[in-house]
Amino acid sequence: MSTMTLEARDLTVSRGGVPVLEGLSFRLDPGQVLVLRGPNGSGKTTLLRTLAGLQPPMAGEVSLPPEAIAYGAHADGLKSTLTVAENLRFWARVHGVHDIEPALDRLNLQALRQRAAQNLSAGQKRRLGLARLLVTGRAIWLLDEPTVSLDRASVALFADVVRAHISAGGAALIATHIDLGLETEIFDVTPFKADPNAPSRTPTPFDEAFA
Amino acid sequence: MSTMTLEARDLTVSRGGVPVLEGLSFRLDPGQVLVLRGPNGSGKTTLLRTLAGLQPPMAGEVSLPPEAIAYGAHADGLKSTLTVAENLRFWARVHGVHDIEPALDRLNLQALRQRAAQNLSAGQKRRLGLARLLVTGRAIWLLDEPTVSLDRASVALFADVVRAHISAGGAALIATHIDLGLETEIFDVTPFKADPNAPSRTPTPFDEAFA
Amino acid sequence: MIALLARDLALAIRAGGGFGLGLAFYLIVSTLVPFAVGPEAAVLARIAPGILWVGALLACLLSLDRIFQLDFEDGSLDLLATAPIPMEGTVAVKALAHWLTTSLPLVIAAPIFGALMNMPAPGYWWIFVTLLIGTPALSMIGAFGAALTVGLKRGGLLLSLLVLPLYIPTLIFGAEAATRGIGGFENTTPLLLLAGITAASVALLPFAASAALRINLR
Amino acid sequence: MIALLARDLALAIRAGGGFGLGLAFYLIVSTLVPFAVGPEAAVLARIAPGILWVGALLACLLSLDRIFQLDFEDGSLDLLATAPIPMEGTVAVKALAHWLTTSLPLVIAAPIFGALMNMPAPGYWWIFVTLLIGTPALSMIGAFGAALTVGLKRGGLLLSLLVLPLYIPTLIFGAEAATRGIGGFENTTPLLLLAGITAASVALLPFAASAALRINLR
Amino acid sequence: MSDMHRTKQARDRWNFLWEWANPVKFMWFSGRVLPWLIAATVISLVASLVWGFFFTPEAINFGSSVKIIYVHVPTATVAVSAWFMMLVASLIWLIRRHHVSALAAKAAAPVGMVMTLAALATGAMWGQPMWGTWWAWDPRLTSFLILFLFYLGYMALWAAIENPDTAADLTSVLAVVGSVFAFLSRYAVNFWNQGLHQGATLSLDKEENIADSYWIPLVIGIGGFMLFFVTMVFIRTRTEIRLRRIHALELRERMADA
Ligand code: HEM
Ligand SMILES: Nc1ncnc2c1ncn2[C@@H]1O[C@H](COP(=O)(O)OP(=O)(O)OP(=O)(O)O)[C@@H](O)[C@H]1O
Ligand SMILES: Nc1ncnc2c1ncn2[C@@H]1O[C@H](COP(=O)(O)OP(=O)(O)OP(=O)(O)O)[C@@H](O)[C@H]1O
Ligand SMILES: [Mg+2]
Ligand SMILES: [Mg+2]
Repeated sequence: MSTMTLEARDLTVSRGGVPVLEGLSFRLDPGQVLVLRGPNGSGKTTLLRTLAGLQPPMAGEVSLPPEAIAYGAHADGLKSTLTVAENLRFWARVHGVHDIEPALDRLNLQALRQRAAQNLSAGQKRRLGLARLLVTGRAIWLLDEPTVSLDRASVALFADVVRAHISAGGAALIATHIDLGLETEIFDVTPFKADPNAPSRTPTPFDEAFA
Repeated sequence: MSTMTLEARDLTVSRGGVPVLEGLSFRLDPGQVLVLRGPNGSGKTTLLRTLAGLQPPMAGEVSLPPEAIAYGAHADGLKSTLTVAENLRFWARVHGVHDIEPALDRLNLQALRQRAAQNLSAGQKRRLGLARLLVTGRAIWLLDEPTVSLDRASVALFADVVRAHISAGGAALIATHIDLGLETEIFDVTPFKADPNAPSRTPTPFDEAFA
Repeated sequence: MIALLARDLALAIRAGGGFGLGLAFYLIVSTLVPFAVGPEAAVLARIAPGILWVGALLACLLSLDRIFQLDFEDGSLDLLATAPIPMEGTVAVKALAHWLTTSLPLVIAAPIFGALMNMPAPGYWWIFVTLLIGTPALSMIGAFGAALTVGLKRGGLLLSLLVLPLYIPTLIFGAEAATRGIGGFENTTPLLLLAGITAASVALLPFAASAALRINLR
Repeated sequence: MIALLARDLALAIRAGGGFGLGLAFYLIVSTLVPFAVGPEAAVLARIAPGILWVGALLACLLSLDRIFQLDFEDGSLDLLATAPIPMEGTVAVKALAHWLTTSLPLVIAAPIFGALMNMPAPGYWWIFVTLLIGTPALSMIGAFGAALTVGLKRGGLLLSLLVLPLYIPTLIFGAEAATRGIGGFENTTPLLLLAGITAASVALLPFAASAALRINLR
Repeated sequence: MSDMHRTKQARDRWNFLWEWANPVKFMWFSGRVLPWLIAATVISLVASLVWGFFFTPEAINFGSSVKIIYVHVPTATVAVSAWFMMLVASLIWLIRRHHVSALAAKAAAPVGMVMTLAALATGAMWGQPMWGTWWAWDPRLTSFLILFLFYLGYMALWAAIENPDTAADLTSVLAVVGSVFAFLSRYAVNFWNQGLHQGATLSLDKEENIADSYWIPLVIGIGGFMLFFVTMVFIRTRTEIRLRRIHALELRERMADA
């Protein structure tokens, strides 16, 4: 996993064509947990979606190994009529993983495995969403507020899962407002807030007139 | 506001016909904040929906003054194509309130008032959902995890709003996993967990065979 | 209640939805039929009133899920249920908004589409009148169906299945009144029956629909 | 990819949706038309193949929003986009699932509904064959339309507006082939053209659709 | 390496062309050209319509209704050309990502739609005396109806999507796929019905070409309507560029106070 490094160089990310964060440079090495901090609306979600390749960066570049990223957002991609085990097994098969038992065990979902996802409480759903990460087999986790709705015991459970992941050589970039109890490095995005009134910094001169 | 008391007597609440919490008795007086605690899946959401009158109790009773309740859940009832101000004004008009400015001020939404709700970040949406409570003019707030996605500054803002509400004679029942920094009473629902294997305790004998 | 009506109309207009799209759908259905049946003017004129009624009914049907579904999903319906408006009022206002944004444009456009289908000239008037009398019933019955299925994800097809049988009497009297009117026959009876269905739906169905909504919320 | 197909089929069956409801809608449309047009057997037999084709097309259309919308809303599509499956594969598999759950039952049931509309006996065979050849194109074109509108809340009506014009060639060749076949005329040309449309749609549209999806995700 | 170098050079050679796709340059250029365009449009339209309406003989069995041809044929021609222009502009946007090109396509759509509608309406008005019906399911007429639907769908898609770049991308994809299907439909309706409508009377090799006295004002009219289309697209593209600027400014302002 030595090449499993995510690196951003002079990155500008945008929402609706307007830069939100600019000049971001950082790297995430195997075995590292980086916690993204920043007030509401500062652009954490936008940054994570850009890194996950779901939207193109406005400027700068992201280098990362192919098929290394597992993205976890508020929307967990759960199907309400499928059971917990079926939901998880689907994602496992998509990623070519065969065994969902460890994931169920580690997020304490064994007792709920036959329950339809629509009959889960908010926190139980969230746990299932996190279990999905384990069956992707991916090394770099990009997580957007993963602990929303979790009680304290579940937050601790989650912290254990992350710890196990990084000690196996994985890495994680986590946007969160709460303290996870992980011995983490903090990366505060506030200083990179784009100045909307600065002179145009869009890449192609053609767009000048709009910006 | 002296009669603005919410009282539950020997209440059993259920989800999908199965009791979740039973034998709950408590009262919420004006000027009081009660924080609901309990691990994920313990039944906090179910309890709040029952108190709000959205689902009938399985047994026991709830007494509360008419039209006194403002319910706030994860789903904020925001229309993504309307602006912040339009969303808020709608709920204000529904409740016969005319002035939305104080609510915008108190939740720090003035700068966002012309923005369509779909262009808000997770935390900004949440603040708008909380502002809605202020325009209901209702005395008893039932809130389900109100601080999800909020950064620390916003949590403090929210605590201030609750404090102002109770010092004006209102009351609040809040389900949350985090510490709100309110000098609150805690009500832990864990001891009331219904035992699904206990002999039937459903009210009418007709149901016995199913329970 | 006025606030609710205003909001629903604003949403319909803002979403780029309401007015234009129902109409476009209606236009398209009326053009598809000739493509499928063939271009003979005599056949088309014969089936035109029926097809225009079926088209209006389907356009109405397709927009039904807007009535409550969105409000259910984003939690507005929970909040409206705890608001100081009777649920029956909410239902009636939402059905009215649906009629104004979806059905009314259809009623106005129907004569033009009639011309496309080679309908004889008196048909323009009769298709307009029968639709004007009948569509409020379609919106109200539809609102009832939407209330029944609101809890289901993508209940669209189930909704159609529930609502279409309820639409049949309206359709029969409406199409019959139009066809007779075009042929120059007496059509007071079907017109009166059509008006009766509309009046009864508007008076009674809000209660049934609001009961269904309350059940779906819990 | 097989996992995805299996999941989509399971969802369609579990939701009580897929098979039954599309079919029920088809049945209802085929019964509404006689109600609206009147019971004359000659007229009905004349328009039957066309109406059955239009009905199949509408039933197909109404279930299109299931293809991507739900997956978009609950975030599955984001996750599938980062999964080790090419987007074109996702699109193709989902269109296939749509065809299996919605169109195929219609194809099988169409002859029976043809009997309801007094269609002559050779019609049963021809309506079956033309639908079997044409419906894959309907599902694939529909998937493209669904991919275009996936980002829009309740894009249902817009989806119809975009997709129905694209359906016209398929409809014309399909209905024409069926009508000619029933009349005992030569219909190889429209059948070949129909097959051509299907083949080209299935080969090319997954690329356009997956481009549209990627644009909508960002 | 040298290969890359060459392509870059090749691109440089054409850059003088692409530079007009820069919004600033486009605004400057279109501002200069517009007065001339407007003048040319007015002159040719007035010339053809006046000539056509007042100085052509009434055809024997057509009556004066034949004069509708001076609106009908040019609007029909422009309606089809407008879609082609949108297709080309969409492709340029998809490949080279020049915003002006996407906006020009957006600007052309309503003009094309109005032209389609005008061709349909004049055709219907003509059909009443000629064929005794407002509407017939003739292939030419029908394919115009379909073209009208395509315009509607294209415009509705633009209107429905908020993010302008997303909207440009999706509508471009629609324009490309739609063009293929519009072409197919044209063929399909021909196959489906033989129809009543005139063939191409303007083609030069045919015997039954209409007389020169009708022909010349008609050609001027087609030119005039084309100029009208180009003028409208220029004006509307300028408006769209300004709207985009306002949009960008608004966004910036919002971001500033967030
Ligand atoms: C709504 C109805 C109609 C539509 C959509 C329509 C459409 C068109 C189109 C697209 C053209 C341009 C052909 C080209 O440049 O290749 C055209 C030309 C023409 N139309 Fe129509 N038409 C309609 C009705 C009529 C009627 C009723 C008449 C008169 C009998 C008529 C007579 C003509 C003639 C004489 C031309 C010139 C033919 C040529 O130079 O190609 N059209 N029409
Ligand atoms: N569709 C959009 N168009 C324009 N601006 C948007 C859009 N969506 C969000 N924004 C704005 O972009 C900024 C960044 O939003 P983002 O969701 O990335 O913030 P965040 O850091 O994740 O906040 P939170 O902690 O509240 O989730 C915010 O100011 C938000 O209002
Ligand atoms: N529709 C349903 N049918 C049956 N059981 C359900 C249904 N919805 C939820 N449950 C179960 O009811 C119990 C109570 O759920 P509830 O949502 O009230 O919990 P909660 O205390 O709010 O949890 P959280 O902190 O995770 O939000 C849970 O065990 C849940 O799995
Ligand atoms: Mg966020
Ligand atoms: Mg809960």
